[in-house]
Amino acid sequence: MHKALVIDPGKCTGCKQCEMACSYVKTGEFNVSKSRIRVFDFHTEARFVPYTCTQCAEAWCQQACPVNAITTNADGVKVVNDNLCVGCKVCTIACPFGTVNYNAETKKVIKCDLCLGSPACAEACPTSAITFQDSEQAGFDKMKLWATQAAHAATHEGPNAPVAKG
Amino acid sequence: MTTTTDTIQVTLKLYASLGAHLPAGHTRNEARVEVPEGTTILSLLDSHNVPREACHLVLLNGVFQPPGSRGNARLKAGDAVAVWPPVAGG
Amino acid sequence: MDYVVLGAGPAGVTAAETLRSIDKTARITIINGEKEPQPYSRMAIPYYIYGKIEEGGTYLRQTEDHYGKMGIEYRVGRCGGIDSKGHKVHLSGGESIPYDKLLIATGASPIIPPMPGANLPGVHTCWTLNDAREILKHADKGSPVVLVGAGFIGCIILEALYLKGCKITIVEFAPRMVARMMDETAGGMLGRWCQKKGVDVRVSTKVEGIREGSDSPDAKLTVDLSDGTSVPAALVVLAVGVRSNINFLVGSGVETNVGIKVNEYLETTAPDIYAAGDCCEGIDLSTGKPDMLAIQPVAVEHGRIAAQNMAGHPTPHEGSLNMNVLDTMGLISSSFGLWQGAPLGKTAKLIDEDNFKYLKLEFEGDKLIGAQCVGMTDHVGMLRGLIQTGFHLGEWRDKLLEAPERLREAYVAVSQARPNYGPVAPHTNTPVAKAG
Amino acid sequence: MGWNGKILRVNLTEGTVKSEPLNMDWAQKYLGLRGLASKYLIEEIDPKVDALGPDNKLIFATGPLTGTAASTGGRYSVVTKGALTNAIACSNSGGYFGAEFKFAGWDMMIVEGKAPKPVYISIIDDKCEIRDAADIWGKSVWDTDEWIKKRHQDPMMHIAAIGVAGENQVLYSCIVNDLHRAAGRSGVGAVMGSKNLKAVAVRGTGGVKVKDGMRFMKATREAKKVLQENAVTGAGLPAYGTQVLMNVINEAGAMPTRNSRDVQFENAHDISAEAMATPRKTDGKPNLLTNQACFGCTIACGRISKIDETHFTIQNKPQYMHASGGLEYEAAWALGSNTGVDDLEALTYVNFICNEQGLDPISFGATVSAAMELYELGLINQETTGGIDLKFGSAEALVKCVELTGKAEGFGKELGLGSLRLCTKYGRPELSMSVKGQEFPAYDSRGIQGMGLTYATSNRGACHLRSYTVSSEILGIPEKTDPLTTDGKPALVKAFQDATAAVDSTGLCIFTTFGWTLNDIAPQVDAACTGEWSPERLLETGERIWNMERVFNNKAGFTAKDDSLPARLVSEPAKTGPAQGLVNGLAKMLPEYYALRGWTNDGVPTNETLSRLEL
Repeated sequence: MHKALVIDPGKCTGCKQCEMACSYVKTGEFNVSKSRIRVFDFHTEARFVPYTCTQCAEAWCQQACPVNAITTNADGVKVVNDNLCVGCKVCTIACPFGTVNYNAETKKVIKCDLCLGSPACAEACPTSAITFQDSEQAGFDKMKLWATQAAHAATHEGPNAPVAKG
Repeated sequence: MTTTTDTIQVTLKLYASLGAHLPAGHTRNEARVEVPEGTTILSLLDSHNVPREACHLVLLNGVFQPPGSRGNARLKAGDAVAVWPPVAGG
Repeated sequence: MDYVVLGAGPAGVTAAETLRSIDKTARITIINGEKEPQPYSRMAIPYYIYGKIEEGGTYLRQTEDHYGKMGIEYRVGRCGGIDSKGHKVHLSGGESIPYDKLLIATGASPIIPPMPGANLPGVHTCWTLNDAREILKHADKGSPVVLVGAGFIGCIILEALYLKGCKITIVEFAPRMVARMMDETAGGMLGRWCQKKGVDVRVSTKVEGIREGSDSPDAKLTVDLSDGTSVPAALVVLAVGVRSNINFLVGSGVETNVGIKVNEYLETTAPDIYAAGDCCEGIDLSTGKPDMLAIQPVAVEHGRIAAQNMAGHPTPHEGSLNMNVLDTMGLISSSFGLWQGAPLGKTAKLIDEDNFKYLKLEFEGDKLIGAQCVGMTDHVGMLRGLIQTGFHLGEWRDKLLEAPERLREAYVAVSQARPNYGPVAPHTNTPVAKAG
Repeated sequence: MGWNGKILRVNLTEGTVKSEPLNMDWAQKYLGLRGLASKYLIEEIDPKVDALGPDNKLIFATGPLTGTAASTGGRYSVVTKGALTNAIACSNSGGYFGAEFKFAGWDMMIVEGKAPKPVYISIIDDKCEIRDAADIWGKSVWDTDEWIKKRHQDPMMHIAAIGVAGENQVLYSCIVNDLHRAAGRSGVGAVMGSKNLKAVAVRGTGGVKVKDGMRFMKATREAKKVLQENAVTGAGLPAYGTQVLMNVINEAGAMPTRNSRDVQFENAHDISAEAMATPRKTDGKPNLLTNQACFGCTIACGRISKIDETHFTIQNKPQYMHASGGLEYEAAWALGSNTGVDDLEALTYVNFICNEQGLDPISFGATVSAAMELYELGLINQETTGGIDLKFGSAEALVKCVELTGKAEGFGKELGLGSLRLCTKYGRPELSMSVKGQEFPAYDSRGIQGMGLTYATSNRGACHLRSYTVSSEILGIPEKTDPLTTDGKPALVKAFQDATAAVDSTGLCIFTTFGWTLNDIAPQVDAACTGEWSPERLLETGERIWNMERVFNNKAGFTAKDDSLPARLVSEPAKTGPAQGLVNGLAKMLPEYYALRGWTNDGVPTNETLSRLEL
């Protein structure tokens, strides 16, 4: 089973160590604006939510790429191949999670690649709000449960609602 | 021949995460407890299953008791023992 | 089982691959109407023009002998017609190919506006790799180029011509740039941006004709405009729109409208014939109505779904989201869904003319139904996520009306609302999840 | 490396903004934040300058480790001549503002002059502008934060602002960033207000580089592990915050209560960390919701609280019915024990208002406490207070006071002067529990002797954060000393003062020192910064900074006489607890301290000392 980032916002303190670690690994300097993971701060609710790519099994970004620049590696990670990416940005609008971003400096897109096996964000997280574990473990079950709830949350009325048929 | 041991009342105060070891009927983080005369701080804490390694700051009537003396000094009636795990502030 | 796929764009290639992934033994043939060694992507052409990539970089699949390894027969040939009763495809060379199931994914072609001089040498559309090769012959540094049409495709080419160092005049009949993708504010911003970059933008202007000869030494053509001026051109690029490639279907039993008519399983009116991509009218998620959405992600989506249906896995298509992203010489814009808004819906707007930033959100009730965005790229896919899933934004709708820039927070707030756990974003059906 | 090498100079009188290279020689001698900014201040202003006049300067400074992956590496300091103290003032704050400032590409901003009308400064990467603040002058810190983010259409901006207290030049007003983190002490907010500067808003998208990235990551990783495995920084502080001290200090008999008349507060427990975590009777929810980290902090001691919606303080005030910065120990003590108020929800509300209006809760609480004693003594009455029944223990009175003070309305105007000026006005200056005009914090120096010397010699007026000997005397970190004796305290205070000055100048939080020593900090500084940085060099840097601050204060007119404690602490023995019968032994400690410092008997650094420290 592939390993996945399991994020528990309930444990996040908003320290941004994950953003620092990510940006350092990816750019060689500390620059949270270049981080592939972002912590959202809902201060009036006392809640912090780290947010990054979920490495979808059937990735929207990958399918939308016109030149096959996003590939799946042996660990199931969706990786942008810089030598192939032309910078057309179609993946950035195709990813409904908003986790593929365009880097104007390199003119390529960037996304989380789980640091190809040992995610720096999980290692840097002091509270285990971000862990890297077998996706079959507890976290993943909760994710599925949530997905089911979310399906109910999206009402099935109106032209925009996804309709489950067939 | 049976000997009856006289008991005395002391106050046990367990703070922060040690609060979980307070006996039933405590108010705030304090409990009045009956202990046999001659009880030491260590034996008092042991009798309430307070893990020794967690007892970082131990005050007897407000005065710090270094680990070495906790098993020696005998409690007197009315004494207050207050204990914290490692904590700090500022 | 014999599957034949007509057309080797993203829809055709995706369909062929999907068929193979479901049916390991079937014969699969994919036929490219263009004489190219490999299926390629039109999206990549601008990058080829300005030299960011080689021709090979435009190929849809980058691994060597991709089709051979997948057992997909790739061939080149123009389709002359379809015998739907006889289950045969006629190629223009006279050859006939039998099929059990056929996918029409013949795409679209650029419209050549009826104007004098449209067929002169040096006047090109910019649609195929071959067009690109022709354009490269003329688009030298400093060459005057007239770009006719400032729609989505026109703007993509604009970027390439600009980076090549051409001296560009852009002529658009509509009163603003990208009129079918964005509103006046956004179009105006793009126009100003282009002017700032030294591009001569003429909106509400028509090309009256193109003639040979020019006063300018570096131009061989002259473009006469409706504003009474004439512009010299070494190259004229026509980008006024595209239409579906469906002419060859006359009499085939495959009914067409603007594009091929399909049902929710992407079946045409003829038995065992399916259609996908730019040549057909799939359902627009936002309206629930058939429409031709000529964009890459839709082509891919169609290709997968059509293939699943062809292979015996009934998979309804609930609709595709219309969306576009555009890089106009460094100014990036995007639009999603019903960006024009709904009659009774509310609108949130962020306008920063000085910094070329614009964000407009269209709501119906507390759901996002459309959006436009200029000068902002971070997490922009969240717009799609919100529209696609139809999440109820609740109180966040009002917060967004006040401060649309809080979009990302809103997205995370509603998509990660509960339980307080897990990296789960909105529930979205990937094409595969739609199966069965 | 570590430093960006760039400072911003903003002249509000002229309306000009300039970029200057950072003086790297100074950076090598004074690091950043407190040390480096003090150096600039001292070089640029006359020590006798009017703190609230246009010739005073206000410096926002980060350090070489600000905006790096070092744990707690998000600090910034505000350095100026203090409005409350007229001494050198350095107020240090966490949150996210400091790191964002660094990401914008700057190390420091020097604000000069006075704007002709209210303005705020926006810094968006290398673009800095002085902008009109007419629409936010008069608004709270929270409303200002919201307004600026909306104005710039950027929710990711970080803002440091003054509230109405700073505008009204309340002498202990502070600068609040990220809604509830504050450069709290010495009246830096009043200085900002005197310049007509409402806020500084920053957005930075650049990166911070360090000297040796690999080594730095290794050093910070190891240091973070130390914090994580340390029981105090890894478990105690995140779970209970600084507020865990409420019961500790009370039990140890060192809790200044009712303006230091008592050393124990009978209801301390009701306003303690334990109480904050206990479900309320009214709604079944605890006051404390969660803990929050400042930028980069792997400790996360910050408290996030929500007030009971039925509580009298927030009836019909929905704007306070959400989570925000909760009570830290100093605030809980100043607003609670020190005034005798034991209503946790009321204290939380008052703390919210302090954040919103930009008041230092320590000095505010202590000033109310002094006023309560004046009231009890009959020196002021309801006529003076505008009808407030200013009794010790009255939550209502405390709440009314806070609502008036920032706005400088009614009796609030007098409270805004601070306890020393207030008590002097009513003829009893000795009732002000302050040193150099600044109210002392939550440790009674009769029960913790070292803190007496700490307060008396602190360069910014009474303060616990200049040498937190409580750590040793009560908590046993790094080693236990006896709080009731003066023996060895001068050396302890000096060591803490020097180490703290160094840590305060790196960009790290002093709370790391519950787990770290300079041996943990030096490798991080060394890997990040140009130059070679050993623990010894850090300590020497700290000593240099301390002496430099002292020299400034001496030039500003302070003498050995100002290294003193209020009479109560040195003449009225503690009534209860372990320190019963004791007064503070400052007189014994001070000469020894001067000698250890290499100062004359008058508290003046000798030439020899100055040259040893290259001053």
